[in-house]
Amino acid sequence: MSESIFNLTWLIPLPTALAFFAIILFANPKKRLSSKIAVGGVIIAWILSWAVAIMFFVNPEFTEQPFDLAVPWIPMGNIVFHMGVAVDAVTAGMLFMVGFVLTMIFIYSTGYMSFPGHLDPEKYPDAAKEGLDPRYSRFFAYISLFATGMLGLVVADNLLMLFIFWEIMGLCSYLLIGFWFDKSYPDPKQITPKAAGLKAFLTTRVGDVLFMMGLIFLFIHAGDLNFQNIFANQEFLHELSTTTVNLPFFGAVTWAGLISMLIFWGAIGKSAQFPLHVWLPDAMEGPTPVSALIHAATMVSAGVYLIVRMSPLFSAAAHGGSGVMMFVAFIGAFTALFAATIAVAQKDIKKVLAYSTISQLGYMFAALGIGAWVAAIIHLLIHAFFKSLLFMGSGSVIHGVHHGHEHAHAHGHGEGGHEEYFDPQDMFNMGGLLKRMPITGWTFIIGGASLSAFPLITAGFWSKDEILAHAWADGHMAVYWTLAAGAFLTAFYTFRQIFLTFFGSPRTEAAEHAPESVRSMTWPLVALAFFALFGGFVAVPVDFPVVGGLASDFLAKLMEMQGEFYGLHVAPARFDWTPALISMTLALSGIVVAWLVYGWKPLKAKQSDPLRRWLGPVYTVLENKYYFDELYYFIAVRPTLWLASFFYLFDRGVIDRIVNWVGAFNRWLARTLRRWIDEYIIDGAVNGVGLVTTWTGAVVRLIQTGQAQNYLLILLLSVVILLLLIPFGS
Amino acid sequence: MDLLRSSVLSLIVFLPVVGSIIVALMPKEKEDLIKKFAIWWSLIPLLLTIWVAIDYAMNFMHGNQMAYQVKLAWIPSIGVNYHVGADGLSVPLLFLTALLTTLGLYYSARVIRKRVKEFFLLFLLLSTGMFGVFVSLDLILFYVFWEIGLVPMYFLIGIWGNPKDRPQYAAIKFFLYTLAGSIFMLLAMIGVYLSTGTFDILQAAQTGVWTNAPMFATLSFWAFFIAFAIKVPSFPFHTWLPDAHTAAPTAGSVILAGVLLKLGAYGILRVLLSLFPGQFAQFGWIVAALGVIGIVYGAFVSLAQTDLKRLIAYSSVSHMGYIMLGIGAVAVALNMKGTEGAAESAAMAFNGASLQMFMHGIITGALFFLVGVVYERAHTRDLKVFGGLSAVVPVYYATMMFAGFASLGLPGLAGFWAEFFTFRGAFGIVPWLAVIGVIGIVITAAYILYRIIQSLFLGEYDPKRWTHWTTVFGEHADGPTDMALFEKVTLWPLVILMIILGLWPTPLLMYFNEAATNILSNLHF
Amino acid sequence: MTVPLSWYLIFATALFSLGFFGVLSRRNAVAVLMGVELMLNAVNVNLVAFWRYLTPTDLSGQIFVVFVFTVAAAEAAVGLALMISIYRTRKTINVEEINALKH
Amino acid sequence: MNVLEILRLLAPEFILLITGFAVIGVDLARRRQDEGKTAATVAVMGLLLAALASVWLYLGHPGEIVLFTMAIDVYGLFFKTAAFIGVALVIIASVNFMAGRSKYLGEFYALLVFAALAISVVVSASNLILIYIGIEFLSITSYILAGFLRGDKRSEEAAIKYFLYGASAGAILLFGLSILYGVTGTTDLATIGDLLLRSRSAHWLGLVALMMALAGIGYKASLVPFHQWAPDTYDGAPTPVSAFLSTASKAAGFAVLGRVILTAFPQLQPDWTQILGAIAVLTMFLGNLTALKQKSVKRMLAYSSIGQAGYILLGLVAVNQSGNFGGMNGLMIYLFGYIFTNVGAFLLLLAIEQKSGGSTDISQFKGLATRSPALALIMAMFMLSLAGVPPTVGFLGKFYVFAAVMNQQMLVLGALAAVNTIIAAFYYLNVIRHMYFSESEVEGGVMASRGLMTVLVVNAVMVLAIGIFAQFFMTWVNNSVSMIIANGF
Repeated sequence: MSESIFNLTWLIPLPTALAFFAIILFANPKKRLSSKIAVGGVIIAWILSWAVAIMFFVNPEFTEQPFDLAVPWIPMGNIVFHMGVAVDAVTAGMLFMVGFVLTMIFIYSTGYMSFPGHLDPEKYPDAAKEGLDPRYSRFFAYISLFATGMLGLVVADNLLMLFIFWEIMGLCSYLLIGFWFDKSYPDPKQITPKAAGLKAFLTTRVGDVLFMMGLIFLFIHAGDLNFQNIFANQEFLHELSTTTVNLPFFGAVTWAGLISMLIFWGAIGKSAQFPLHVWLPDAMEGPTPVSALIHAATMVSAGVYLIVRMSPLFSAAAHGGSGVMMFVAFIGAFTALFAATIAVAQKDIKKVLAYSTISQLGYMFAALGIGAWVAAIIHLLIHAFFKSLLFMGSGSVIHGVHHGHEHAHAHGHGEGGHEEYFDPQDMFNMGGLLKRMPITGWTFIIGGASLSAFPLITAGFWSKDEILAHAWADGHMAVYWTLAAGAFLTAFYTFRQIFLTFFGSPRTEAAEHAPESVRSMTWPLVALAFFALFGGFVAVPVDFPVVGGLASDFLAKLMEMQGEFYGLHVAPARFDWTPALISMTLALSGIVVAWLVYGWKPLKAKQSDPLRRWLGPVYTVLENKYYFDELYYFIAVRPTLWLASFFYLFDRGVIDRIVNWVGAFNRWLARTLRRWIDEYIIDGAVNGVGLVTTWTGAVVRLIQTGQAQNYLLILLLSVVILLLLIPFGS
Repeated sequence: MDLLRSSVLSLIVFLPVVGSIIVALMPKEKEDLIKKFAIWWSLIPLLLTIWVAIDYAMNFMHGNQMAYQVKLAWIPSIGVNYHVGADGLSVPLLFLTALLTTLGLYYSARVIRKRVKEFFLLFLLLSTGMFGVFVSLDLILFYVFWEIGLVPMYFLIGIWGNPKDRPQYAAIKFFLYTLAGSIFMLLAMIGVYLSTGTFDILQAAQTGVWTNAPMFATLSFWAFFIAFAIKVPSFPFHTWLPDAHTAAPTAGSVILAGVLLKLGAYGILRVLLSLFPGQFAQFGWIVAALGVIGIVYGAFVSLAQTDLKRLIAYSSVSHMGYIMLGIGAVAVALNMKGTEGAAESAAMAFNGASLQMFMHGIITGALFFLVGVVYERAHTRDLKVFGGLSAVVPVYYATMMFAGFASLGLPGLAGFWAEFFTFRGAFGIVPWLAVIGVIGIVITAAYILYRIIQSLFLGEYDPKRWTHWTTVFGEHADGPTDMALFEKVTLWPLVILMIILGLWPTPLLMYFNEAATNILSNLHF
Repeated sequence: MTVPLSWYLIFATALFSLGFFGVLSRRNAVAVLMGVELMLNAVNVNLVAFWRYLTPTDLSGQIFVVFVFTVAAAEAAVGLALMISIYRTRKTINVEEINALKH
Repeated sequence: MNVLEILRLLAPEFILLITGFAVIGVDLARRRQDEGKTAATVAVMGLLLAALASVWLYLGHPGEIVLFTMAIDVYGLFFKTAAFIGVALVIIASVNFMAGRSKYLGEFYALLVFAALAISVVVSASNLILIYIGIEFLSITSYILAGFLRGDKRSEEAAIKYFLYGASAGAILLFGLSILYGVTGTTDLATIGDLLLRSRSAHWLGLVALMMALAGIGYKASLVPFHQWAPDTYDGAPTPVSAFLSTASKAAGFAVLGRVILTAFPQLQPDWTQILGAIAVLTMFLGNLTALKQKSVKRMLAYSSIGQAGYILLGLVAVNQSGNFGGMNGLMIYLFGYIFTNVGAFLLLLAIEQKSGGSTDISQFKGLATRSPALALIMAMFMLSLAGVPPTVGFLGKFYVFAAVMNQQMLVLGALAAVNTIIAAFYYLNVIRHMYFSESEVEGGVMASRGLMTVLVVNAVMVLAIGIFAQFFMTWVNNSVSMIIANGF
C-alpha cells in the first residue's frame, strides 16, 4: 500500500509542469482559464505530496530504509548516471509544507493579481477594464514552473537533479521579481523590478557557480551523487574527510571541508545570507505572492534544505577537523543579528519582512552550524507557514491601501493628487487598519506573534526555542547570545510593524478608505494562521513542563530516527529553564518596547520615526542597509563593466592588429604615411595590404622603370652577382 | 540495405552538389521554383542523416570502428583515397549540419530578395563542404572539403552581407585568415605522408606520425593546431569572427556559427588527437589555457557590446572556449594515464566538448535567427533603441528567453549539459584552469540578461524611441510585429531540441559517449 | 711561337664587355643592336679559339660559329624591322623615349 | 638510324613545318574572303595533328637521340604536347580578336605555328648548339608576334623591349655555352655531364657557365632577376600573344632549364639548389607583391605569372629521386595545369577588351557576375585555380611542388611559398570581389565570340578535370619524368 503511494512520488512535480506548458502554449490568451489550470495543477500536486508525506508520517519504519526510485538517465563514460526520486523524513516534512503553502499562495494570487495597481489606466485600458493584470496568464505560468522547481528539488534523490531544479527556481525567481518589468519610479535611486531581477539572478549565480564546483568535486570523488548511496557509505565519507588538498592562502584542507564549503556558498547565495544577502530585499519588487512564495517560504529555504541534505558531509568534514561547521554557524548567527538590525529601520512593510526572512534563515543556518539540523528543518517548516502568512497579509494591506488611494482620488478629496507619488507600501502611510481590514489584521498579528516567538501559544516559539536550547545545551554561548539578541530585535521590529500598520489612527486618506481584500485572498490567510499557531506542536520537547505532555514531538522524533540512517546522531536538547526564560523575556520585552515606542502614543500623520531621533546617524546607516549596495556597486559592478569595455578596446585595437600578419607594419609606417593611416586605421588586414602595396609600389617604381637599358643593367648586375657568388658555393 | 549503407555518406555529401547544379540550370526568374526546389532537395540529406543516426544507433554502437566506410582510390600513386566513414562523433554533427542547412534555406527563402538563384546555389554547395569534412577519413580529402566550404561562405558574406558592416572586408578577412591556417596545415599533411607513407587518418594514427623526429612532430602539430584554432576560433585567432558574423546574412551567420566553427573543433578531435597524441599531451595545457582565456575574455567582450549580432558573435568566442577547454583537458589527461579517475574525467571532458559542439550549434543558430527576426523588422541591431518588447511581441520574447537561457547554461536546457560535462572533466584534470573558466559562467549570465534580455525586452515600451519599423516582409508597420509563421517554423524545432536535450541529453550523448570511449580507448586509456 | 689560348679569351671577354657597354650606354636602338652584335662576335672568337686549341678534330665549334652568324643575322633583320616600324609611329628610335609601359 | 625512323621520331616537327607554310599558302589564297579563318583552321589542324603525333610517339616510350642533337624522349614529348595544345587554344580564341586588327593574319597564325615548332625543337634539344638555335628561334618569332600590331605603340614597345632584352640575354647565354664548350670540348649535354662529373677542376668554370646559361634561359621562364621584360611585354603585346608568351614559351624555358641542369650539371646540385631556391623565393615575392598593386588586370596577370613561375621553379629546386614527390613531376603538372588556367585567364581579357575598347582595368570587371554570369564564373574558376584552391588543378600543382619541397625538408622554403600563397590569394580574390560583390559601372553584358567561348569552356573544364581526375594525368607526368631522372641524374 504505502509502497504504491510512494511510487507516485515522481508524479509530484509533473502537474504544475504540464500546467506551465499548457498555459504558455495554449491558454495564454484566456486569463481566467490560465489561472484555473495553474490552480488545478497545484492542487493535484498538493494532494499527491500530502499523500506521500502523511504516508511517511504514519509509517516511521521507512526511516530505516528510505524510499528511492531511480532510472538510468545519462551515460557518462563507462558509468550510467541515474535520476530518480527519494522520500525520507526530511522530504516528507518539506512536501507537507511546500504542497500546502504553494496551493494557498496560488489561490491567493488569483485574487491578488486581479488588480493591476501598478499600471495607469490610460496606458492599459483593457487591463484596467477587465480588472486583471495584463500578463495574468504569464504570471501563473511562471509560478507553476516555479512550483515544479520546488517540488522537484524536494523529491530529487541526487545532488545533480537537485541542482537542476535549484537553477530552474532561480530562473523563475528572476522572471517573477522582474514581472512588472515596465514599472519605474520617480526616484531614480529606487531600484526597478527589472534591475532587481537581474541583481537577484546574478548574485545567486555567484553562489550557484561555487555550488556547482562543489558538486563536481563531490562527483569526481564519489563517482555518484545519489544522497543515500553517498551518505550511507561511512568509509567513503571518512576517506573524503581525511584526504586533503592544498589551496593557496588556506593551505591543506580536507576534500570534505572544501566540498561542503563550496556547497554552503550555494546556500548562502540562495538563502540570501551575508555577504550575498543584498538581492533579497530588492526582490520585494516582485508581486507580493511571489515574495511570500519564493522569498519567504520555499526557494530561500531551499538553501537550508540543501545543507540539511548535505549535513552528513558537513559533520564528516567537522570530524575531519575542518572548520566549515563553525563557519556556517558564524554566518548564520551573524546574519540573524545583522539583518534584524536593518529590519528595525525600514519603513517599507515588505522590506521589514524581507530582512526578517534573512534573519530567520540565519537562525536556521546557525542551528545547522551547531549540528542541530532537526531544529533547523523544523524551524524551516514553521517559518514557512508564518512568514508566507505575514507576506500575504502585507500584500493584502498593500492592496487595501492602494484601493483606498484610488478611491480617495476618485472622490476628489485626495491629498496632493496624481502628480506626487504615493507609496502604498510605506508603513508611515498606514495606521489603524485593524478596523478597516480585520481578517488581514488579526491573521497578521498571529503571524507576527509567531515570528517574534510569543511564548507557548505560537509555533514560532517552539521551533526557535529549540534552536536556542541547542545552542545553550551544546555550549555555543556566542551563538546563543547573538541569536537571543536577534530574538529581541525580531520581536521589536515585528510589533513595530504591527503597531504602525494596524493600530492608532489612519495617517492618510488612503489608509482611511482601505477596504478588506477579497475572499480568495483572506481565506488562505486564515488557513495559514492555523499552522502559524499550532504547527509548533509537532516538535515540543517531551520534558517541557505541562505542555510537553500534551503536545507531541513526532516530527522531531522522525527526523532524529532518519538521522540515524545517515549516521547523524542528534540528541534532543535536554530542557533547561535558563535559556528558555531568557529567550521568553527577550521576546516579550521586545514586544513591550515596541509598544512603548509605537503603540502607546501612536504616530500622527507626517510624523517621522521616533527611532530616528534617538539613534541619529546609526538609524541612517541601518536605513541604508550598511551601504552594502553602494559597496558592491563599486567593488563588483563597476570593475566588471570597466573590464568588459577595456577588453573590447583591447580586442579591436591590439589583437586584431597583431594577429593578422601585416598589422605590425602600420604602426611602423604610421609616422611616415599619415594618409594611409587615416584611410585604413580601422582595420588591420586591408590596412596592412594597403601599406604593403604602397611599399611594393615604391619598389616597382624603382626597378620597373620602363627603361629597357635599366633592365639590361640589372640583368648584367645580377649575372655579375651570381658569378661573384660562385666562390661562396660549396 | 547494404547498398544504402555503402553509399549513404556519399549521397549526403554529393546530393547538395547535384542540387546546386540543377539550380544553376534553372532560369533566374523562376525564384519561387528555385527556393522550393532547394528547400525540398535539402530535405533529402536531412532524412538520410536521420536514417544514419538511427541505423548507427541500432547496428553500429559499441563496434569501436568507423561505420559506413567507403574507400575508393583517388590518386593511388600517392595513396590518396576517397575514404569516408562516420562514427559517434560525426553522426550527430552530420544531422546538425543538415538541419541547420534546411532551416537556413527555409528562412532565407523568405528574407533573401536579391540574386536568389546564386544564394541558394551557393548555400547547397556550402553544405557539401561541411558534410565532407565530417565524413572524410583521408587527409587530402579532408583538406579539399575544408577549402570547398570556404569559397561559398566567402560569396555569401560578400554578396548578401549587410552593406553597413563592410561585408567585402569581412569576407576577404575570413577567407585569408582560414587560408593562412589551412595552407600550413597542407604542408603538415604532406609531412604526415612523408613520415607514415599514407594520407589515411586511421592508418596514420596506427603507425604514428614522426615518432622518430619529435621536432617535425611538434612543427606539424602546431601547423594543424593553428589551422583548427583559427577555424574554431580560439583566442587569439578569433578576430575574423565578429566581422564575418556581423556582416553575413542571417542564414550565413547561422551556418557559420552553427557548423563552420565546429569544423575546427572536429578537426582537433578527429585529426590532431589521433595523429599527435604525444605532442597534444605535451601542449594540451596550452590548448586548455587558450580555451579558458577564450571563455572569460569572450564573455567580457560580449558584455561590452551594444550591437546585438556582434554580441552573439563574441559569445560564440566564449562558448567555443568551453570546447577548447574540454579538448585541452582530454589532451592533458593523456599525460595522466594510470592516475585513478583520469580516464573517466577525460571521457567527461570529451563528452563536454562534443556536446558543446552540438548544443552551441543549435543554440547560437537559434540566436542568430532571432537576431534576424528583429533586424528584418527594425533594420537596426543597436540595443540602445529597443526596450519593453516583451509586452509587445510575447512569442519572440519567449523564444529568445529559451535560447538565451539555454546559452547561459541554465539546467534543463541544452547548454547546461555541455558546460557540466566540460567542467566535470576539466576539474578532474586541470582544476585551476577550470576554476578560472567558471568566472565565464557568471559573466555569460550577465551579458545575456543585462545586454540582451533587459535592453531588448524589459523596461517600458516607448514607440517614439524607434520608428522605422516594418513587417518582416518589408511592408510599413507602426511598431514591432510578432514572429511570423515561417520564423516560428524555423525556430521552434531548435527550441524543442533545446528543451528535450536539456531534460534528457542521452539520445545525443550516447553517440558522443560512444565516440569518446572508442577514441580514448584507441589512445590506450 | 704561338699565341696562348688565354689571350684569345681575354680579348673575347673584353670585346663582350665592350659590346655590353655599348648596349647599356648608347641611346640609339641601332647602336644598341650593334652592341649586341659585338657581344655575339666576341663569343664567336671564344668558340673558334676553343675549337682550335682544344678539339681541332671535332668540328662542332666551327659549326656553332656558323650558326651564331646566321642567328645574329636573323636577329638583326627582325630588330631593324621593329625599329623601322617604331620610327614610323614615334619618329624616334631613342631607347629612352620608349617607356610608355612601366611599373 | 634510317630516314624513315628519323621522320617518325621528328613527325611533330615536320608536321608543324609543313603546317606553317601551308598556313601562309592558304592565307595568300583566301585572305580577302574570310579574314584568316581558313588559315587559322589549318593552323589548328596542324597543331592538333602534331599533338596527336607526339602523343603517339609518347606511347612508344622512345629514348633516342636523333641526329646527335635532338633527344626524342617522353620528357620532351610531354612539353611538346602541352605547348601544341596551348598554342592551338590561343589561335582558336584569337581568330575573332585579330580579324580587323591586322592585315597579315596568315603570318600571325604561321608565326604561332613556327613558335610551336621552335618550342618543340628546344624542349628536346640535347646539344648546346641546338639549344641556342632553338631559343633564338623561339625568341625571334616571339619578337615579331609581340610587335605584330603595327602602328600600335604599346605592341611595338613591348616588342622592342623584348627584343633588346632577349638579344642581350641570348648573348650572355651564348657566352656561357661557349665556356661550357671550352671546358669540356663537346656540345653534347650528356657528355658534358659525364666530363664535369669526372674532372673536379672544371667545377667552378662549370658554375660560371651555369650562371650565364641561367640568365639566358631564366629570362624565357621570367625568373627574377631576369624577368623585367615580362611585365611590359605581356602588358603591351596583343593579348593572345601574352597568353602564348606567359604559358607555352615559359613552359619551354622551364623544359630547357630542367634538361640542361639535370643532364649537364647534376653534380653541381648543391650549388644550383641554393641559387635556384633563392631565385624562386625572389620570384614569388616580387611577382606577388607587385601584382597586389596593379589596377589593370592584364598587368596583374603579367606579374602573377611571374609569381607562378616562382612556384614552378620550386619543383626544380626540390628535385630528387623520390618517385611520388620527385619535384620535376610537380613542376610539370603545375605547368600543364598552368597553361590551361593562364591561357584561359588571358584570353578572357579578349572579351573584356572587346567590350571596353582595350582597357582591362579592374573596374571593367565590376558586377560582371550579373552582366554575364558564365564569363564571371569561368574567370572565378581560373582565379581560384591560380590561388590554388581545391579541387582545381592549381591546387594539384601546388600540392605536388610543396610536397617535393617538404620531401627535401626545405621547411623555410615551404613556409615562404605558403606565405606567398596567402598574399597571392588576396589579389586573385580581389578580381572575384569586383566581379561578384561590386555594382557594375558599365552597362550591358560582355560578348565572347564562339571560338573564344569554346576555348574558355575547354580550359575551365580542364582546370576542374585535371584537379579531380588527377591520377590519369599524374601517371602520364610521372612517366615523363622517369626518363630524365633516369639518365644522368
